[in-house]
Amino acid sequence: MDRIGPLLVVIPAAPLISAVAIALLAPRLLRGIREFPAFLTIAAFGVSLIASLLLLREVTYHHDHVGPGSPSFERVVRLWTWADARDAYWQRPALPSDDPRAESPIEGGSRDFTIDIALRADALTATMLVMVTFISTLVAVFGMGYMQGDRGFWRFFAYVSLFVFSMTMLVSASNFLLLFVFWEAVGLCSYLLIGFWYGKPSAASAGKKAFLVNRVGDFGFALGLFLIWTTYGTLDFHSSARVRSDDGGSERRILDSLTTVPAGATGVAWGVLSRDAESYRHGAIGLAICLLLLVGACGKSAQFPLHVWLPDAMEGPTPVSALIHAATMVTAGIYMIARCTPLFTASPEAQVVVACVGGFTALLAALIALTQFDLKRVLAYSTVSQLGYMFLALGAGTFAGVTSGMFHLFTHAFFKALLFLGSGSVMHAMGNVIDMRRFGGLRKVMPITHWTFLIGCLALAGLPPFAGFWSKDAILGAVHDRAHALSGAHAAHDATNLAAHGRERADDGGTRVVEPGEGVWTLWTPEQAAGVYQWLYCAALLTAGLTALYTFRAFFMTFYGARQIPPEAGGHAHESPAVMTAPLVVLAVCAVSVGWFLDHSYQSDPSYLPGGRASSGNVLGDFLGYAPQLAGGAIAATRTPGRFHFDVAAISALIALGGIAFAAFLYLEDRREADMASAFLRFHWYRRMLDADSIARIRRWKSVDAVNRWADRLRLGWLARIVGRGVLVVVWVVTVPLILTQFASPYRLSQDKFYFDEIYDWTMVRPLRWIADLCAALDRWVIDGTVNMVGRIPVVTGNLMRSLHIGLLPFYAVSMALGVLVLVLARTLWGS
Amino acid sequence: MNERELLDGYLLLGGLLFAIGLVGFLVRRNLIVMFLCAEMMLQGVAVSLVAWSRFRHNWDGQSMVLFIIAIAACEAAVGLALILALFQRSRTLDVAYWQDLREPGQSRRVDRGVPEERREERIWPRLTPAGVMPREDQDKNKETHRARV
Amino acid sequence: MLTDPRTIAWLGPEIVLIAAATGIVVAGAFLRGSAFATMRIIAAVSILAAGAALRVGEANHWMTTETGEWTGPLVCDPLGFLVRHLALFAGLLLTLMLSRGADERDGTETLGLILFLTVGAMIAARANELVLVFLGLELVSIPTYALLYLGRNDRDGSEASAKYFFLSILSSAFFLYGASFLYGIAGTTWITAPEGIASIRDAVSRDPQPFAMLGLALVVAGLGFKLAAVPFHFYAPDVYQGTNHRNAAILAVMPKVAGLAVLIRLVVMGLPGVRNEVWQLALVLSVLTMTVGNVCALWQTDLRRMMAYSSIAHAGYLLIGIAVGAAAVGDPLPYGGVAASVYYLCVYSVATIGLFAALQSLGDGSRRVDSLDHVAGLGVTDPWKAAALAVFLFSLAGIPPLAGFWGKLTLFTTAIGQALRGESSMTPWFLGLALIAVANATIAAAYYLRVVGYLYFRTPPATSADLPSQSGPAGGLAAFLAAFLAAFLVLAIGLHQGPLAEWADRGERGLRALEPPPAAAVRATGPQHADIADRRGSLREPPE
Amino acid sequence: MIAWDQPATWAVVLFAIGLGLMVPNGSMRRRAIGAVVGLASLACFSAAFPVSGPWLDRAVFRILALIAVGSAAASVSMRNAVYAAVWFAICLLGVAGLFLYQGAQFLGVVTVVVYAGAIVVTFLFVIMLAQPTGQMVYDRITWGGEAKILGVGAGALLVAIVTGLLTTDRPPDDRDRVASAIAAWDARTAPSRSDGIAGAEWYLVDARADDGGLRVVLRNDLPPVLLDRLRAALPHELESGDAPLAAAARKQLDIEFLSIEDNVLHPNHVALLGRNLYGRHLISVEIAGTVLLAALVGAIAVAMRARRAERPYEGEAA
Repeated sequence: MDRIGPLLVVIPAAPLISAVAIALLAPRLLRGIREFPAFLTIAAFGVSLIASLLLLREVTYHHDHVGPGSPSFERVVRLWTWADARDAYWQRPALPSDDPRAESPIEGGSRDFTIDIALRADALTATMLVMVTFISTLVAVFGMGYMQGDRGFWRFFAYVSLFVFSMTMLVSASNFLLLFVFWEAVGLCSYLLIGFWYGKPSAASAGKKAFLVNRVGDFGFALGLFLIWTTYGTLDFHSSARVRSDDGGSERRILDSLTTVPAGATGVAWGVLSRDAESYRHGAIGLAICLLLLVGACGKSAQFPLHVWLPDAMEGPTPVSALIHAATMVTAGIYMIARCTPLFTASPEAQVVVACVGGFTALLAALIALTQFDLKRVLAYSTVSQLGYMFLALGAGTFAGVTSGMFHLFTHAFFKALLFLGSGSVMHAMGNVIDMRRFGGLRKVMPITHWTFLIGCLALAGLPPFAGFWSKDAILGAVHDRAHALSGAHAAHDATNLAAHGRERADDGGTRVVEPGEGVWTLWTPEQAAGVYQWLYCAALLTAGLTALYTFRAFFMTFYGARQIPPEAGGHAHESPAVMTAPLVVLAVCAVSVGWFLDHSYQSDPSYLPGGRASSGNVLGDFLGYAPQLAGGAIAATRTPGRFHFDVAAISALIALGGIAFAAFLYLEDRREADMASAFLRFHWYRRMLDADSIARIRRWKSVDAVNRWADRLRLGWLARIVGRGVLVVVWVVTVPLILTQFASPYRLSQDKFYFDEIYDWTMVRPLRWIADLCAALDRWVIDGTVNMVGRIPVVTGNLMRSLHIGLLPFYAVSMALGVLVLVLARTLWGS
Repeated sequence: MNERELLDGYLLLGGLLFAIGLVGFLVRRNLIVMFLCAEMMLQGVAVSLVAWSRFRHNWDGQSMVLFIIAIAACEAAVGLALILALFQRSRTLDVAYWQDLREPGQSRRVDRGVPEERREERIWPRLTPAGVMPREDQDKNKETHRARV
Repeated sequence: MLTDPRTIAWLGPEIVLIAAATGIVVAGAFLRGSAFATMRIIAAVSILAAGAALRVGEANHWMTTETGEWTGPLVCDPLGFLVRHLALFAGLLLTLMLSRGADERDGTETLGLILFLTVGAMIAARANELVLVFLGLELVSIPTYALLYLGRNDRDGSEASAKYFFLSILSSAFFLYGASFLYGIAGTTWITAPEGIASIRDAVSRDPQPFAMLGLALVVAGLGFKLAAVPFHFYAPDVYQGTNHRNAAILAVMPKVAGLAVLIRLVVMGLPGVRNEVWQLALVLSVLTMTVGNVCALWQTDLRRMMAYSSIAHAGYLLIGIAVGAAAVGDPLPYGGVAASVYYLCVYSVATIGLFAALQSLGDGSRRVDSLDHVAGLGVTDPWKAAALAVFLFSLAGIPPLAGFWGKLTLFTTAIGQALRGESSMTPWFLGLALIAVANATIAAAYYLRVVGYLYFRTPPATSADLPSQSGPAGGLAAFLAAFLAAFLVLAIGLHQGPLAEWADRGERGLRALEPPPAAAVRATGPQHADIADRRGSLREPPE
Repeated sequence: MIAWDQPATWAVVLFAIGLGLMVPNGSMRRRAIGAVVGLASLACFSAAFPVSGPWLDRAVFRILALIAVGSAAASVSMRNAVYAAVWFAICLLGVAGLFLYQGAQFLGVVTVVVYAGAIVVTFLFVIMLAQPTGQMVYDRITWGGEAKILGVGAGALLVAIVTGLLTTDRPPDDRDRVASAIAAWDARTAPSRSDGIAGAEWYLVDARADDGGLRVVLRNDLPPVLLDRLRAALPHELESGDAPLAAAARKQLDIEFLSIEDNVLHPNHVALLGRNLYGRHLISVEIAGTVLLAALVGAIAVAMRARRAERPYEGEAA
């Protein structure tokens, strides 16, 4: 009995049914039963959760029976064929070239455009499904308490159900188009939920912002999909076992819609990510595909250039922030890149870019988070930062990197959801006030929230027994190893490109199969890349410290210090009801335990799994190793026996402790931050800088010295002195202080989010608006005229044609007769 | 007449009948006459078919003519009922009467060059009442009546 | 043939429908007016029974006939199977569309005529013989004349029926005249037949003489009227406008179903000898038709008039597939033109009937929904029906997840495919065809979306007298059911496009199985006569 | 491009002019002129399509054709609908005669009985029912000058096309080649024989060459002696004209006989026609019955609806 097919269907179906039922029934028929949407949603999510766990068990069961010959396990359930356009695309045959990268020229011929509605079950999907359904169940329970009394109660649950449906479909989609469709669907749900209180202007504009910024990413994603299709001729992830028989039809099933394709089925394998010869086309096209996919991932996962929407997305209800904007949807980008590992492995430059984006975003967001006063915003930047960690891990490009990224995704979901729900609890109690300066010392008021929030903070900061520690350590270790491997590898990096490119072997059928090896470096050398990774490693360590600092800053400001409760709380600030605290407790338990429960690398020797592959020491990592895109190909070659990086762990833990200590120093008792900042702005340092002593010190600087010496040599000392002094005065006295104090002081920079919104406003929005104005003018006077003229063609033609319909029957008959005769004449005269 | 000549002649005849019917259909305005002309077109088809049937020594053409006659009868049944209904609604058989449905903005075509209608004094014959013997005084102007009949 | 039980099986659905129609008409004469609801249920049930009979009777055969078994005047092949299903489904929806208030008095006659009409479309869908083709087409036309008059008892209704009747008999005459020439060339009325039995296809292939061109053009003219192809389209706007929604639905679908099937069998598959002429003719007609239909539909305010032009434009799209199919006939590779055309016919029919059904369900005995203003703001006042209307309009416009999108996509891709893979002389023609089709699709979107705009972005008329009533109009419920069925189908086909495409594909392959071996085997200047053995009646009788 | 030296061309032109003058729009004199022109056109047609055979045959054919076409033209040009119907009935009689001339006896009778007897009478009936008092203006004019030109032009164009097709030299096929060979042989050897074939086309039904040889079908009223001679002479005769045909004939020459009486001129004409009708066209007959039923229902429904008082369309203020 194979239960994978039904399970895969049940998981998205339950939330979908819930969403439809709520939308149809709740507003009219069941108006009286307020709780109905919540109960229905929780029940549906519960069903999905149970199905996901059963699916996990099924997949694990199959893993135990994976033979040595086929180290991967996947199961594709094709529900039906959605699009089936015959001969939709005519592929030109690739010309034979000397370029060794053109390993497998694609055969010319017509391509069918076939999109199956197909769901897949493999390790990656199962992991994501469990995570998504688990978090969403808890969030739904929490939301029942949190949204109590809201006018849009049913709407909230309808949206959330729709979101969970879309998200489960997204992670279980089996081709890029389906992925894209639900990628958009979760974006839509996110938009709807950010603007949930659409009457509030900031919420509405935040929704718009999220939508627009995501469009940029989706644009890149879509372009990537187009490129994938023209390159590979399919959008399937992996080799589905669809045999395209000669008569084209016998294989296609019509009536038995629920067709389970066995994993080992033979046939023409033409998936993008499959280990098939033609799939590994890399080089420039591969790099372009990867970068375009990265753009998409950046949009959805709020990475550096496109990270600006996520903090604003906190305008939505807090459970939504926990579910969508912390735990699930924003990890879709991570999931997608992990899913596309074979593509990224084939172009290591793209990996470096991914890592750079991740590392930079992590640091940047952490810096911004240091000074925010909005509790949810701190957490939002923290999310951006942690997502950056995950990108960094994926960018490491090794097996350990990808699995550690997924590991961090998994653990992060728990503790970040916990933190958000905790902040929601605080908000609930504080009467929707979220500014940390307006409340404080709540540890007595809300004890459960306090303790669970503490656990979440410890996990986020990455202190040893908690979940975040293990995954963050795995990431740091992976980046560290990658840097070392690259700097060591350049010796092995042979001058002949081919050796690095891949090994050829003839398989049984005699066809040439390329076993891809290490990807090709063309833009820069591995040692340069090693340097990059080294820097990223340092940045990640620094980020770890900053993470601890801002996390505990928020924690101390909220729960410690003088007790302060805003008037909006209405004087009865109290702990949230059980329906809200229970999810907190469950998540806290997870945040404590999930790390050491899954990661055994510290205690076990490198062992071997069935099939003779090295165990990474991480249960999740080993599990993910069965996913087809991680099980073979180049990524499998980087698989090494897992070891625990005690040195890295120690360093990061110490840094985190330092951060916590600094936060305690600044915020534990009284809030010194404000004093420091005001002192900073009180120009003490500036006055000190302007006194004679410091000017003399400046003059002794070597550069100044050098200028002086050059001037002396040219006998222009007098001039140099005058000019130099003048410049010094201008620079130091006027410009720099002004800039530093007003705009570029580190504090202001951080607090104003490094002016990204303003930069975008000035570099993108306003120029675009100017261009738009220009275009509008141009449009109105030039294009519009032309277009109107073109647009008038149908109208004019229509009027002309319409004037034939005069309503007179004989005229119609004459037209028909003459039409016939023209046809006859045309055929008899021209034809003969 | 050899076969080919026979065929050509009949095809020409069929074409002429079809064409005359077509012309009548196109230029006549009386609905019934238009319908008659359509039947005439079918006659042209029938002549052609019979000629081909003879030329090909094949029965199918003649069978087809039978079907054409049957269908023509069907069309006549429905069509004449329809024409009657139209007449009852409009009190005219003029096809140009029916041009209410047309493209918005188009004007109604009016008749051009309508010839003077001859309004001649007509005296219609009257039949003698049947059944009873007419009395002398019942029909005062018997003479004129008889003269006019 | 009489003794062949398969004949009964093959004609089973038609027999069921004719029996039901006769029964309804006869019973209706005695139960005038009082039994309309019962009669409608009987009609619907008989259509369902016919569907069942279709499956039972043909399921055993259509797989085998895919290999090209010749079955005489009634072809038993997947194409006929699909088109008959379509006709039955259309008949079902039309039966449901009858509004009680308007049709009650002539309800039984109307029901019977609709059933007859369905039979006509089913016969035309599978006739392999000129006489039967003609009879099938007439069986569609003649009930239509009466229905047009019965549908709307006012001046416009009378005018519409007059126009349709006279132009239709004119087109019938053209068709017959053309058929007489085809018969004359071949000496037989079989359209296709296997080797050894004379058929029009063989005769025209052997000797593509000028008479064949004349016959071809006249036949295309007759069928062009059924399809409402330019320049035979003139009746459509006036007649649609002058009749009611149900009759407009009949006109928009049934003649097209019958006409397209006949066009495929008689012109595309039956005249491969003049395939160049056929595809050029179809291509020119296609371009003219879709362009005229679309540009005239712009800025129409009468809904049915707009839909008439829309149906003209869709006839143009259908002809794309015909052109491609004709150009590719005889080629070993199936290029899918015919399949695309049939597929498009299905999605177009469902969406169009659904649209008219939704409109019909909006009005009731005391109201009518004719112009765009009547549906303004419907999204607010009646969201369900507005949504259904929007689904149909989007589908007709070809917006992606709906059925119409796939229809257009397959049509356009087949045209491009033909341009790329056909003979090089065809390339510019078919590329141009595809381009014009795409341009037309954008024009079409303009007027469909305009209606959607009226539905959702206009305020409903202020006075309630102008509002279509919402409280269950008499008979409107069944019409709404029809609209709902159609909307469901449009969505289902859009989301699960495979099976229907597969059917259509199978239909085309079934036709190709009947094709003769490549034309090289036949001498180019062979004798033009039908085979003599057949004529003498001694050697080989066609199976009867 | 237009061959003005051909009588057919003049025939078409005169046809157009004559019909244009005859259709009701003008005075009596114009229509009379039109009739004369039309007659001239028919004369040109008969010149363009000469027929051979005994003069009685030819005369009968010409007279029947004249009746059919002339009365058709008269029917079209009559201002009074009643006259038009009557002329149409006469036209039908002519057509029935033509059918008889072709050997289609049954069709001839059916045309008279069903068409002239039933349909046209129904027409007359309806005309009587529907004719309002007075002379109808619309019957005396057309709906515009251009209408007449377009309509007559369309008809003339159609005739031109048919005529053009009939007079164009068709590329000779096997049958034509064999026929010309027989004719040549006949012409050459006729003086030495007492009996000529007198028109090979008359006897040659079909000839078809394929890989197996040449198969010729003749009508079986040739004298047997002549046949043997023909069989011997045909390959040689073909030699000069068509090499592949001759090769086929040398390979195998089948001469079959076919009696036209076996087919459309069979004594049991009606029986055979019935066999064809109820054999090959059985399903068509059934469907035709259905069409008749549908038409019946439709006609009755329309008539009954028309008899009822006008009821305004749903909701429309009358």
